[in-house]
Amino acid sequence: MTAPLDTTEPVADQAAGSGSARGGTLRYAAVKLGGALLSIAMVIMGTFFLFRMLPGDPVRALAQGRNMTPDQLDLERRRLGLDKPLLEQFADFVAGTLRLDLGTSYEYKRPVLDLILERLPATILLAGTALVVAVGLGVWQGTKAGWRPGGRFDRFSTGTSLIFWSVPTFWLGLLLLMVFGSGIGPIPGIFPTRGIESVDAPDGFAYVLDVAMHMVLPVLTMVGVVYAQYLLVMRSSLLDELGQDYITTARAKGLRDDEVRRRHAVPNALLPTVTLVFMRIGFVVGGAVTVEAIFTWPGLGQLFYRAIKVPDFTLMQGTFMLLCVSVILMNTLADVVYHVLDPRVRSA
Amino acid sequence: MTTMAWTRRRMAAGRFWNQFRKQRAGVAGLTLLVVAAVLAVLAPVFLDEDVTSVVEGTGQKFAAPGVDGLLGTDESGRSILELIWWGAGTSLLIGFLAAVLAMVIGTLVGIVAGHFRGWFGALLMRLTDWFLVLPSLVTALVLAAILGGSMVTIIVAIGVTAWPSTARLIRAQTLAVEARPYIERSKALGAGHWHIMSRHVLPNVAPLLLASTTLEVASAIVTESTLAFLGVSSDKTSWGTMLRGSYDWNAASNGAWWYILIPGLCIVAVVMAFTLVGRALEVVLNPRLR
Amino acid sequence: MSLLELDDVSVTYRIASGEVPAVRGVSLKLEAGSALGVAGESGSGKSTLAMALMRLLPADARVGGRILLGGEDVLAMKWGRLRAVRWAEASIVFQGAQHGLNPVRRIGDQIAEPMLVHGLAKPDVARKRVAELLDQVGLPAWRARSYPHELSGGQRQRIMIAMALACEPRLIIADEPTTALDVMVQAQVLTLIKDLVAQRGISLIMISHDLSVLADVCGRLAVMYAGRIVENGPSHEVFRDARHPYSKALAAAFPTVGDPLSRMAPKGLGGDPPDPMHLPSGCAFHPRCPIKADGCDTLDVELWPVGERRTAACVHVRTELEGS
Amino acid sequence: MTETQAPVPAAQTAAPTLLEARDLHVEFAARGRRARAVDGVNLAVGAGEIIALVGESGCGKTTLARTLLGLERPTSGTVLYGGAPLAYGSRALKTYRRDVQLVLQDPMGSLNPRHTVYEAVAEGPRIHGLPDEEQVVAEALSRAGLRPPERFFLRYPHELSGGQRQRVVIAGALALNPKVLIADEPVASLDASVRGEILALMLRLRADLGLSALVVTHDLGLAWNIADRVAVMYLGRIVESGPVEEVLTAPRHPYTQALMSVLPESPERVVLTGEPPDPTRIPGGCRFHARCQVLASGRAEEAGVAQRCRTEPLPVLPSVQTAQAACHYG
Amino acid sequence: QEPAAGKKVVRVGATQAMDSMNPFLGVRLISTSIFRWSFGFLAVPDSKTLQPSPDLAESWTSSPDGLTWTFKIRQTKWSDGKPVTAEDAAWTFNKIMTDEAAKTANGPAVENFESVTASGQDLTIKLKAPQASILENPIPIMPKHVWEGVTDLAAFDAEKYPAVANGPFIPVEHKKDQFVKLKANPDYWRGKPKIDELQVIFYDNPAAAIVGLKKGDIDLIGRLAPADFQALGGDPNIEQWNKQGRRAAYLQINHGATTTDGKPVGDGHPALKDPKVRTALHHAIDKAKLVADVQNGLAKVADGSIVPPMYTDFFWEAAGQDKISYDPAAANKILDDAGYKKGADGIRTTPDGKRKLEFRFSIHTDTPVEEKLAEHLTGFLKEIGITLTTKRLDSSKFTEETGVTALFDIAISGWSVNPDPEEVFATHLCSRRPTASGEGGGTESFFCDDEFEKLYQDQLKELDRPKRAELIKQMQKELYTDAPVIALYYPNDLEGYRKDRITSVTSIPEGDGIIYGGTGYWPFYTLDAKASAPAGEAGGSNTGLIIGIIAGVVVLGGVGVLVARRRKGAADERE
Ligand SMILES: Nc1ncnc2c1ncn2[C@@H]1O[C@H](COP(=O)(O)OP(=O)(O)OP(=O)(O)O)[C@@H](O)[C@H]1O
Ligand SMILES: Nc1ncnc2c1ncn2[C@@H]1O[C@H](COP(=O)(O)OP(=O)(O)OP(=O)(O)O)[C@@H](O)[C@H]1O
Ligand SMILES: [Mg+2]
Ligand SMILES: [Mg+2]
Repeated sequence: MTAPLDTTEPVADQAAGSGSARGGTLRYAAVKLGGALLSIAMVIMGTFFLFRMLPGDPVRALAQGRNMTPDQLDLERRRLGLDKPLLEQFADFVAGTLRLDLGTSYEYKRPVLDLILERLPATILLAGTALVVAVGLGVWQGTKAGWRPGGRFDRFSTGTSLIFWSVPTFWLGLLLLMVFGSGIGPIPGIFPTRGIESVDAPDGFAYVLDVAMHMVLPVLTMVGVVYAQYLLVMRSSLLDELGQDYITTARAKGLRDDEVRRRHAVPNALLPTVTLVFMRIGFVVGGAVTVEAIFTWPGLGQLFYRAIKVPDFTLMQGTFMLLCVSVILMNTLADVVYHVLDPRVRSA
Repeated sequence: MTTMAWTRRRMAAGRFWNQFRKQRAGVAGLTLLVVAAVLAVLAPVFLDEDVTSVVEGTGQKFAAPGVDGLLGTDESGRSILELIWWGAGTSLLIGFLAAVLAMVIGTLVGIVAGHFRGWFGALLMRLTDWFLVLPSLVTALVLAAILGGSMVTIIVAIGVTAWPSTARLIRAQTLAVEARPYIERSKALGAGHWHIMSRHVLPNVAPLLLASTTLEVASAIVTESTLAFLGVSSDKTSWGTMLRGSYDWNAASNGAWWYILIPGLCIVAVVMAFTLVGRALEVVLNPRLR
Repeated sequence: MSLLELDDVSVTYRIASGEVPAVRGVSLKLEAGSALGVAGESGSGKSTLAMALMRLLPADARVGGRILLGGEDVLAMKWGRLRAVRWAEASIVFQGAQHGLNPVRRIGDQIAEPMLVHGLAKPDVARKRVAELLDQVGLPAWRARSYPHELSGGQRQRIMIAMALACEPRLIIADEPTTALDVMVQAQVLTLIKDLVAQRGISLIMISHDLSVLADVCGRLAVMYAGRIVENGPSHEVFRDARHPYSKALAAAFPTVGDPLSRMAPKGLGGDPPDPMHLPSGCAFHPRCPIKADGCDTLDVELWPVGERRTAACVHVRTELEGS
Repeated sequence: MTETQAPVPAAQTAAPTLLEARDLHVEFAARGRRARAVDGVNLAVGAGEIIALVGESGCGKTTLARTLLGLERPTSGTVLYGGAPLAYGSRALKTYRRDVQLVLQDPMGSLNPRHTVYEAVAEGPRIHGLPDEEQVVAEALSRAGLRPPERFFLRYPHELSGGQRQRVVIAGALALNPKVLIADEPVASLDASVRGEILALMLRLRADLGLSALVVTHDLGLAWNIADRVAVMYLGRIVESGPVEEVLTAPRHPYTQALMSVLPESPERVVLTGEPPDPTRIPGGCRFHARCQVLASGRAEEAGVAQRCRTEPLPVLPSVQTAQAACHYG
Repeated sequence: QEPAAGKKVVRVGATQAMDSMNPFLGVRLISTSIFRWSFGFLAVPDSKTLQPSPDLAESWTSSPDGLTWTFKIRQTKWSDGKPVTAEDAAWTFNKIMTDEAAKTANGPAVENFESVTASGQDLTIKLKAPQASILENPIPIMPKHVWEGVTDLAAFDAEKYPAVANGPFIPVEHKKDQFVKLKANPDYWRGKPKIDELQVIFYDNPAAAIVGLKKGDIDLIGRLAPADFQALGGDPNIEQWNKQGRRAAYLQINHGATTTDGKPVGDGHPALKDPKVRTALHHAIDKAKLVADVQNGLAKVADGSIVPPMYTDFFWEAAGQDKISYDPAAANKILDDAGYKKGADGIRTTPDGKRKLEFRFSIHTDTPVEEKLAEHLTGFLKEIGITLTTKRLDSSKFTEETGVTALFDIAISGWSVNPDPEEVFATHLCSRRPTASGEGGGTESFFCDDEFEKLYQDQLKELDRPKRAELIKQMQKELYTDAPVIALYYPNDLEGYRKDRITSVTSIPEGDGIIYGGTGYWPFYTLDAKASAPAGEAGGSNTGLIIGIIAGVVVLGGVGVLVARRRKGAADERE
């Protein structure tokens, strides 16, 4: 060979390269977390002022139409710190929030945080299951649809998902409840219509089955509404990937079609879908509010729904804040996960 | 010269239409939309507000289709058909106005944030990101609950929670457009900010905007009905408030399936139509998806 | 028997607005161990031809004629056989190396993949072979762990070449391996390809629109215009003394620095490239031809021999032929 | 790194200097580092002169061109137009940009796909509020060789061939009646066959309108084809410059020699080691020394300059017409 | 899913969830009901007459001036075995009198207490002023020994099970937002209830609750909306319980709101100050249509005032000349005569021509019945040339605007009346109007009428029940004719239960009374039900079977899909 190519590649560079990639992720995560904290700060601030814009006197809201003496009102007002100047109230609010003291619910007369923590597991169970099922279904169908765009399966699955996508969540929930909960015609109403478990819930495995039965309808409702977007994203990102030259390279290498799909197209197409899963957590949360209200699911959504009905403003405020914060954190996680998964972004 | 330009524009529109026509689903959606919109606009010609009046309601309560009016009646004996027809305007209007509101805010913020790359753009983007992560239904619910239920509030609540995704999209597009060499060329010709934003960026994002607005209308209509279900609705009869009524008056247990199914199916159909049109537009306007 | 023989190969894309005849009746021969350059304007069908050789065209393309690789018709092969032939017997380096590599998989895995797929090596052997291949294209072995985006364009192009060599095929097709590369890097890659051909006896089809580059690497040159070969012959002869006016124009586009003739006198070819859906009648080149004769717009040109082992598709050639 | 500037001999320009870069530096922040994209450049474009700026990818050619247009602000140094330093106020820039125009590499990208040819060409006159827009546009188009212009008015870029698009871009620049044209790789993305046409157009414009031009390219053949003078750039600095005939027939700088050697007609190819240079890490001494084939082959050692090559920085070349190179060896 | 075999379990559906298990805090109907089932009160309404009868207080005496009451507390036991003494009652009342947090649920009930003392089983309550309704005291008596250790009552959730109680049922489990389980108290002083277990199951979604009742997930559900009630029709296993209710629905009219010092407040429409306009309004309302449309006929048209007919003692109805019946023509005539002329648009203006008769109608957000009412009223008033626009307010805002700031013209109102109607009359006293500083006193009408005040004071002192009833009827007449409120109808008590499970139930009052949500524990104490079937026959195994089948289908389907995909694998090639 006449030209020695690259034989003197600096080894130090390699170390620096991989080192900086790892450090890069950490730094990236730190930056993102910083951004998230800023967003959370904005949520806290926004919440405070949003709920201060409320019509009416919060104390009277607390009284809820019951008769209270002026003394009682005064006392409540002092207890809630509403007699202080706005700025001081804000400072108290921030300090309280940072101490995780979200105030006391008007309705339940208990710390909002306790109420939230009690109901968090149920929501995580419901939304988590729904998310997993929806993602699984969406990705599977999206992959099949995108692999043969315009084919029978594509038209069928895209069409179906779009129909579900257009259905208001509550409507779907109510229909499911009517059809599979109470039973119509030959369809027996085998599924429970409310709650997370039976009153006389058995123990052990039977308990798990009992909860599973209770989850069927709410999960179906949530899945029906959200899976379309995973399908569509998976489909289009697969289409994108299929247009890439590396797919042709893979085929030129003599890979079978299913190998091309499994080893190249799908993993790459999954990346944007994965991000979307986290990004759209907010959507799932919105769905949870409706679904939990319909199926009396003892979760955060139900709590929030009830808070709105009452209206119980501290509870609304606390739940709203928590929902926002969790969505923000999920988004941050999405950014970081994407960063870890995709080597391109990792070192950019 | 100008007539020529018009001819050209018409031809371009024709080309666009020819491409759109090939999207069968999109055409189906568009047909449905046109029919729905025409019916909604014509509603006041054939009906008047009295169809929503419970005092005038003459029919039997929860009459099955065929007995009293074509599609049955509701809990006050009002004709579902007439209510649907009358309420179409409200539903479409809320969906449309909310989407337009979202689009206007989103476009403004998106273009400005994409154009001014400095701290100002960064700040705007932070704000957008912040709004973007807020769970929109929850936020809309809180907003509507705080502002009180009227048509304007509902529109504002939906619009204000829906703009960030548009802003994101538009900003990304703006950045892409601004990275194109013709922007550099324009600058080299002496163009200022306004010129670049209005003559280059806006026209280039416009098609995308059209598609995304269409999709936005769809989701706004769904959101309106969901808000109505969760208890915040405008004071006008819309499909969402009808569904709410069917829920409140337990149409299901009373066997009045028409009261639940018909408004729901109308929503699904119109939303689906918007979605199909939006997707078709996307495909036509964004060849990458073809 | 030649390694590769194309017999009246044509490719037509069917698109919404009609049919695009991208390749129209190309016949070629490639002897084992030799290098063929294919030149031509953008859109003249070079890449299409290359892809057709390995049946990699999209479903909407129709291929006609015969493509014999080692005597076997590629177009008639069963899927299993085709997969076995791909890469093991003929590999391809695509136009635009940036996208030819999977962006989220490590280079080493991608180079090893064809060996594993064709069952030519066990994973550990393959890993060793990857190091060898990287060395051959002048990259250190640790690069196997890099991701494509961590490499420069030139390095990626070399990775593609290493990959093409992985299964030791008899034929390598290189589609514009140097376009979009910087002058200096281009030189590196060309040197590499030249050495490989010279030292290993691998047959090469190299595609480019730069005649000078092809003349440097390949023994023979085929010039395409509007889906047809318009001139074919030993590369230096074609480059120095092109017989078809289009080849001439291509050759002249790259001036010889230091040649006073081309100083302050850029030479170009006027007119627009042909639209493959509405090809001009007769000789497709006639609207741009500086030496257009009567009848060029009706006469169907074909490749006429010009001297030894050379052909060109121009009436003037035929006239000369008839004259002599 | 302290660099001394060589005493600038009075520029013996044949034509008066129109546009000049004086000790220009442009830096970018790139991944936490500073990239010195342009690192001390003196260059003068005389009236009616065509200068080719050549160099490999990433050496700072485009940055220099953009800085000359005021699209990028220099970190230090000045751009002078007609002897006066360039002002960066938006109004001043606007006036300046009537006189100095830019033509970009990728004609498809430089045209807004939603604007017709007419709108594309009329954009400049509109921004500057020129009268008789239609006439100006028609004239510019026909000067750029798109005749009859009316036939092209209402076409969209995608309906044109690459060569025609580049002509439209050039027409857009011409519509403002500029004095200087800066062309950044004007033919790189064009088919070999149309390349000559565009280059011929540039020569014709110089002849007809007396236009000066700075043509950025990595193609030495292009310089030979149309330029009066050539400046070879390496890693943000001009390392050799002078009349085309002198520089390209007898290159003095090893880098220029290497560039020349990769031309197909050159007997022996010098392939430089290493990857393209990185403007965030400019080596000390002669900035080319790490890749210098003269140093690598030991000839510099023989000449006894090897040590200087590695440690002693070279002065920035002045903007003169005569041939000059920045090399310890030559 | 099914309760253990052989036990009598009754499951009650509720469309509310517990706000708090702490009786000092919980105010929702469901909460107070559960407290009524688990704790003793001084007295309970008799199941037949609704007159106070002994509960935890075996007997009582009052001093002649009516200011000192002595109760003898029954000798019985808390569920943890400790004896119940007057100390418990005294502690409970004193706690509420002294601790602000303890006032949350029942503060007003002790407002009139001067002091409460105990000695042995004797409880002495001294009042500030005579109060006939003291025997209706709504405060459950709590076990002192359990509760005195609680320092911060406001933050105490009382979620300790089994709870220490002494009522017929003892709470043994509470899953938040899901259910409350109560076991029969074997040591209850009246004797153990007939059923073994009472479960309260919460539903957010009334439709789901109806489905639940039809499916047999629950056995009884009360407080049904008319539509939900009607949905139960036709099911042979379900008894539809449709009886007179304890509620009155009425309109509150801003007839010139004032504060306690007599200064006008708010922005009520001036025309409403005119009693003629109010009467005209009354004439214009077709109450029968409201009953038919809004309540689906399941209510009684109100020709009286705020006491529903269920309370036969106190109920008053207008008759003869006094009776204002639906007569739009009469209404129009009254208005025409009074000079409220119709404009070109058909809308009347005040006699001075300054203002149109355009009234606002304030209702609560998200209440379908009120929404429907509003729609009707708008239609009715249109007939007499009055425009009505609906204004929706959340409950806190509503209370503020209709009870303090008086920013309303007409507002919806309603009240669930206790066997002793004193409190509902108190809401129309002068003293209940807001103070000058804008603090609310809980008025339901801004009413302030000397005659009414006098009658009220008289009935307070009148311990003779028939005489007191007469006074109370007069007060109703006062309200009827002056029309600061216009009663619309008395909604029926609508409930449903499964006949196949619940074998007997006694309502309160017996016969045509209320089951769920009535005062006192009678219905649930007397409830009898079928024992649940032995295990294995129904429920559990059934569910198991279904799950098994589903699982089988899913697995089979999965395998099928896999096989199909494998098969297709080979064909999955393409150009
Ligand atoms: N998938 C396709 N569908 C339809 N037409 C196509 C397709 N691919 C290529 N073509 C058309 O076929 C003709 C030949 O294209 P091809 O890519 O082979 O040209 P090329 O000579 O490789 O050009 P270049 O030098 O630009 O790479 C062109 O007119 C092109 O537009
Ligand atoms: N905006 C910028 N921010 C950071 N770095 C930049 C920027 N623009 C250019 N650079 C860097 O400056 C150096 C010179 O870039 P420039 O585009 O001027 O090179 P060039 O000679 O035009 O190269 P090419 O031939 O590839 O166009 C490169 O290393 C580039 O990465
Ligand atoms: Mg090609
Ligand atoms: Mg450049």
